Amino acid sequence: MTETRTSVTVTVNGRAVEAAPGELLIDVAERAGTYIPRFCYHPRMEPVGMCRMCLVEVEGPRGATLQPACYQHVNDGMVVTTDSPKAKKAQEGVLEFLLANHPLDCPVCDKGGECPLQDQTLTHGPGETRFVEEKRHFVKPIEIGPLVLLDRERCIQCARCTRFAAEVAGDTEIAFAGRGDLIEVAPSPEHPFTSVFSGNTVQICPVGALTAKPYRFAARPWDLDQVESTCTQCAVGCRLAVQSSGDRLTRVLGVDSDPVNHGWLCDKGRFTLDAVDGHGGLSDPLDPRARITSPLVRRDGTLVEATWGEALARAAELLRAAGEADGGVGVIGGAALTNESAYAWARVAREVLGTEHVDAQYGDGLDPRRVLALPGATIDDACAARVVLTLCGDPREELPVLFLRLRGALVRPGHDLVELAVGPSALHPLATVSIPVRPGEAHRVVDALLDEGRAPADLALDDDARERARRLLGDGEGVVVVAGRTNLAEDPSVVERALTRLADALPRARFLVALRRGNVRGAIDAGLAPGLRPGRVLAAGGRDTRAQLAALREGVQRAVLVLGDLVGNVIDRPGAEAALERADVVVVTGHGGATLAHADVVLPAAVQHERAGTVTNLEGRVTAVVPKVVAPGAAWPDVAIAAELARALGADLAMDSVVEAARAYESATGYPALSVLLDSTSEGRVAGSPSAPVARRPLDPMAFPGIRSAEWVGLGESAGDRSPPPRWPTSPRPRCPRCPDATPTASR
Amino acid sequence: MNRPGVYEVEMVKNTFRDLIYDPAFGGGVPGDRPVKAFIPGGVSAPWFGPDQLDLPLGQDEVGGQGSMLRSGSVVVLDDTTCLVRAAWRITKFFSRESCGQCTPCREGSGWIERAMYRLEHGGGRVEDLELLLDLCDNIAPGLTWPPQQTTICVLGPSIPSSVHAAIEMFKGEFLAHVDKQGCPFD
Amino acid sequence: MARGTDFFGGFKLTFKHLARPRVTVGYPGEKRPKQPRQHGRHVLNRFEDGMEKCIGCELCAGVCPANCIYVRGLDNPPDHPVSPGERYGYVYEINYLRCIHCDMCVEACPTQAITESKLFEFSFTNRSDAIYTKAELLVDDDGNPKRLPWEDWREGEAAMTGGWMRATSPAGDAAFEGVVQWSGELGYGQRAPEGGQSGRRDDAATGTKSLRRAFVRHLQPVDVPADLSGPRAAIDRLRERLASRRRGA
Amino acid sequence: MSHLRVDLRQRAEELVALYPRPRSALLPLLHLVQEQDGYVSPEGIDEVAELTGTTSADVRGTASFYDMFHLEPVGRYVVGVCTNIACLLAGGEELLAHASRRLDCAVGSTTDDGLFTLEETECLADCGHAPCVTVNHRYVRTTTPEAFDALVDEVRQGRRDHEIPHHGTLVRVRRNGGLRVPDEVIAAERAAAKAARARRLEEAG
Repeated sequence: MTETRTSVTVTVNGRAVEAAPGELLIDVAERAGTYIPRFCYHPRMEPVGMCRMCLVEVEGPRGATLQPACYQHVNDGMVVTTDSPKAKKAQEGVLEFLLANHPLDCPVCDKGGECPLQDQTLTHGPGETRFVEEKRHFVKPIEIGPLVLLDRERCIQCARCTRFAAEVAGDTEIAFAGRGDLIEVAPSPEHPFTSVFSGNTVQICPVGALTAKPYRFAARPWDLDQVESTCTQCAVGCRLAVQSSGDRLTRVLGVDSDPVNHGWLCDKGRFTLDAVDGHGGLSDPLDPRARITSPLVRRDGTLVEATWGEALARAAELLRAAGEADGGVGVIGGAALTNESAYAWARVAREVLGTEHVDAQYGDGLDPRRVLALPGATIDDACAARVVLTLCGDPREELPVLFLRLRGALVRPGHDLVELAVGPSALHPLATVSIPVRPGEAHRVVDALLDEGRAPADLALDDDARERARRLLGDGEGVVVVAGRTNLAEDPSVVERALTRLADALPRARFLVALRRGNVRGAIDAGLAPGLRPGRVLAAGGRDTRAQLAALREGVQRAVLVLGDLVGNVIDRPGAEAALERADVVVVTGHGGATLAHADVVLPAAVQHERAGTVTNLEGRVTAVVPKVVAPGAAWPDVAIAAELARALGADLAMDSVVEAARAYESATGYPALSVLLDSTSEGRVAGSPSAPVARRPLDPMAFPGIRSAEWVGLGESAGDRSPPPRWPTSPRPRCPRCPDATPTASR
Repeated sequence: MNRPGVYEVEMVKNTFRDLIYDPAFGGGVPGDRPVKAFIPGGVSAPWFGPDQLDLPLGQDEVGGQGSMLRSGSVVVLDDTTCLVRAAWRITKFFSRESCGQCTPCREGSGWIERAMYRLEHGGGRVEDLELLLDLCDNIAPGLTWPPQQTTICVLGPSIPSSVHAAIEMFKGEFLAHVDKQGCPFD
Repeated sequence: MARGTDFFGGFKLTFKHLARPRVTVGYPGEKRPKQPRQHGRHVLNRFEDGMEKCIGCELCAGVCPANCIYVRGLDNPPDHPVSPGERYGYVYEINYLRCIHCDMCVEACPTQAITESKLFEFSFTNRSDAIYTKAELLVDDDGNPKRLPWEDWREGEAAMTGGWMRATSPAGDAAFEGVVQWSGELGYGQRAPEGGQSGRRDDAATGTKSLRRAFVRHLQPVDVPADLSGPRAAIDRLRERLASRRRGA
Repeated sequence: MSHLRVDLRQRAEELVALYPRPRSALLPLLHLVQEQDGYVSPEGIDEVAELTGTTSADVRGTASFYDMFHLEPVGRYVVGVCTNIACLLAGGEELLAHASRRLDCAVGSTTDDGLFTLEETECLADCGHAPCVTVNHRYVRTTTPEAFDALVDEVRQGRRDHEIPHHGTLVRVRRNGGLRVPDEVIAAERAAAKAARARRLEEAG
């Protein structure tokens, strides 16, 4: 009997390194400060050992042989030399081979300046080429998809993109075609590369073979400046690096956050930058692509530009007049705001307008009180679960990166998926048991699944599937339920009842509530929900969006403060338009939209990448969002608009900046707003759980091609210096020496 | 060969000379031309010269001399054959058969093929010999036997064997190509 | 007496220099020849077929220590390509209030699109004139620089400029010595080969005097080249001066 | 709507069922597509992808790896001339050049009448009859330019149709009426091959 070892010792360049058994040599060496050059290896994908760049000398029974470090699992007592003459010659040889057919069009290549091939040629390559033959030629970039261009001359055949498509996204829309040195990445000509994850292949391409159409020639890497932030396109909250050239957003890259996105992004999160600059200045306020750059006030039936003072005064006048009647005013929207903005608006509603009719969800969510009552699970919990039960829409459409994470877990043995789905979702091929649910019957199907005895005949439940699902679910141990709206047309109470039943019947199961919208979880926590005050304090029930719209139509409610585009987001659009037509409407929004046709006052707000704050993802993880560019025109951050509107209504929230709002939020409720804002890490902090220090995974320099890639690779004196680039904000505000408990600005 | 074909011979009992000259087997070289070199076991194998004709047909015997018998297909090159051309054609075969998965084989075979083509067709330089050997060394480090490899599979170290053998055995012929800026056999 | 000696002694230096050749010139009517490596205002070159050489790669902007260059690239329109290849310089601006004429942009340029002329005498009356755009920097169809109203162009200032780095910069290779840098192209690319790091130089080919030759009178005796010292050299100088006078007349 | 003919589609489905994983049937299915269309057509690729549960890009990538699959339309007869080392020594290159002149088409292209496609191939494993020539992957044992000319004439006149079917045709499939070749057929073929070899050895003494 051999004892299972928990750690092995490997000698890398004469230094002993502790490692876990089965770890890859390339990772172990990197942790020990020895960077082994690589192209095909990516820490989030299975190694293939194709590019042979990581050849190192490994002592073996037949003497030292060259082995690819990315394909070599460490054993105890392994002796490795990465810089012997033989290893160096092999690395130089491979680089020379790679460069033989690689065109020298670095000056026009989007990757030039942040290119791993350039960097590693400098650090590990030969000085000069000996290749005098004609290089391989292909037609210069071909469009392989709506967002991705392929330059086959530059391809070094590392298969990162094809492996991503097959292994991670699970959709082989691109594959290698041909043989030998004419091998090329190719989609089928009739079926272009339209995956919703196509942008990731551009990011992980170690050369400029795959380039993104929106970023093509937009900037050179050395004039980019970047911040690390969080995506608010959906509730997954992927960490990303936002890059701009001057004050113009140019590119978004995924940051490898271990608990959340593993470095991946969906194309929606990656390529929606042009929404921020308003598609080059569209001016029609009803066009949802246009940016609102100035306050607007309706005069004689048309919206005209006004000053902030005029607009705030008019808004205050309308809201005050309506607020004097009981239940005469309400707030709808805000699921895309930061936690601080949501908190500020929740306080404006409760303390200044005196209303409980507050709802961040546009009627497409679930009852927040029930959601918060369920035992929560993180994305990691769902991926580690024995059984995942899905009762939600198609995750690839609604929460794309959650789909990637779940898929990555479910393809491994020991994970089962029980799917309750209205239609076949992208996860369907991985389902162990798939139970079809007709819209409106989710609660009945769950009941039938869990009840003893025969299932009602009209559900047409397959007895065998039901039996297998029951066996898999057991008492809920190791089960994570991914719960969301299966269908937006049905009443949310259907899903809520199903969830309640599941929680009762599976006491040990945990729930990952897959609400869709950007920061909906943070908005609920901050009190932008009927019946919930900031910090999840239960209150007397207010009206949700549907009830408010009905009250507006009936004239019970007179005015509404809309945060965002209500008409464009609500399911019952004619109903919403009819309601807004009768009401006084104040809209706070960064973008145009159909709601503005009914607005009396429009207050322009900053949008994502223009505002600071924190956001909370669907698992309750609080991370920081960081501004990169200045909001256009007269747009303000929501926190400032809320504070000024409160002031116009005669109240002082004492929250004139994001930091003050975060401080107020955290001190009032204990929510980790300020602490995350001032000390933002990639992983953030899950609200309500103790903050454990998370080991920061070294970012793959090639998965994260920043402008400092040379330092990441380790050039010259900076070799081994792996400190990440500084992030905003770098330090807390200086405290006033005379008043130790307050910052200088707090007394203002 | 006068009688090319497939023959069953007992291992070790016969020699290459028997195989090539015995009327029951190869039946000699057409025109009774002298053997300049022969490939003992398929195009992956390093070449042998006439002095190894009396080597017995056995795995160990051939292996001990730095080549192999593997597929057992013996190719005889007589004195009318341009060795550069023969080696180039073998490299071209490997270049076309490389699957393209790993770099040294994919790019190395193509590079060596093009350099050999250039040498054969009159663009050769003296430094090309050193270059070719170094490229071979980058695919099969040390150019040892049995070969080491930087590639995933053993197609990689098969590429250099003929080029290496040709340069080692017939350097003069390569230099003649360089001097003449073309093939002296044309 | 001593006073008288002092009085005339004071003119000693004056009289001594009266006999010496004049070193000043009547600027601005008369100008000294500019050195071959004079760094002046930039030009953007074209190929003979009229295509622009600039590909908008921004390497010049990246290397500029004064941050005075702003470049933006764009996709070449397929039916009317501006430059060969995929990308061309869509915006190209140099702010001459910031430019220090270090020529690092010329060295960085991978296509030899930007070179420098010898023109350094240009003054502006407003700041926007100091920011040269692509329209002003680009050479015309004959390869000659555009002459702006505030620029003082003289004969020869448009010839033989830029592009010396290949042979002489630290990264340059002595193997480039005596090799024509580039030719057959419009604009400033055409120039004679030049000596390089080895110290050899060919004045006949470059058409200019070396610095040492031009300022020989101001050198310490030990620094004067052997062929420029002694009575023979003095006679040569006299001949040369007479010849130039005759030419002037 | 299936692109494959009804009978081929049925065979394809049988074939997919033969393997534990449908993807394993990819290469045989590509042969079926080539049998129907004469080359691996885009429509055929889509159908194979659907049958094997993969994507068109994957199928196309696999098909493009192998020389015996043609992704572009080819002539009715694909003529392959080997120029590898043994054939090279025996005049393979000269034969290829002759073939190119005789057919009046460049190597790698198809004649104007769409009848012949000429290819330079790597070792065809018939070095004993070098230079080795195949037509539609059938050995024709044609080593001299004269014999090649005769072959071309015969093929043009249709006198070789019994042994050289049109490109893509799977002879064994056609002969046995199905993809599942009965064991006794395989045994008989093997026995015949063995007898032929013995005969040759005997003749050689």
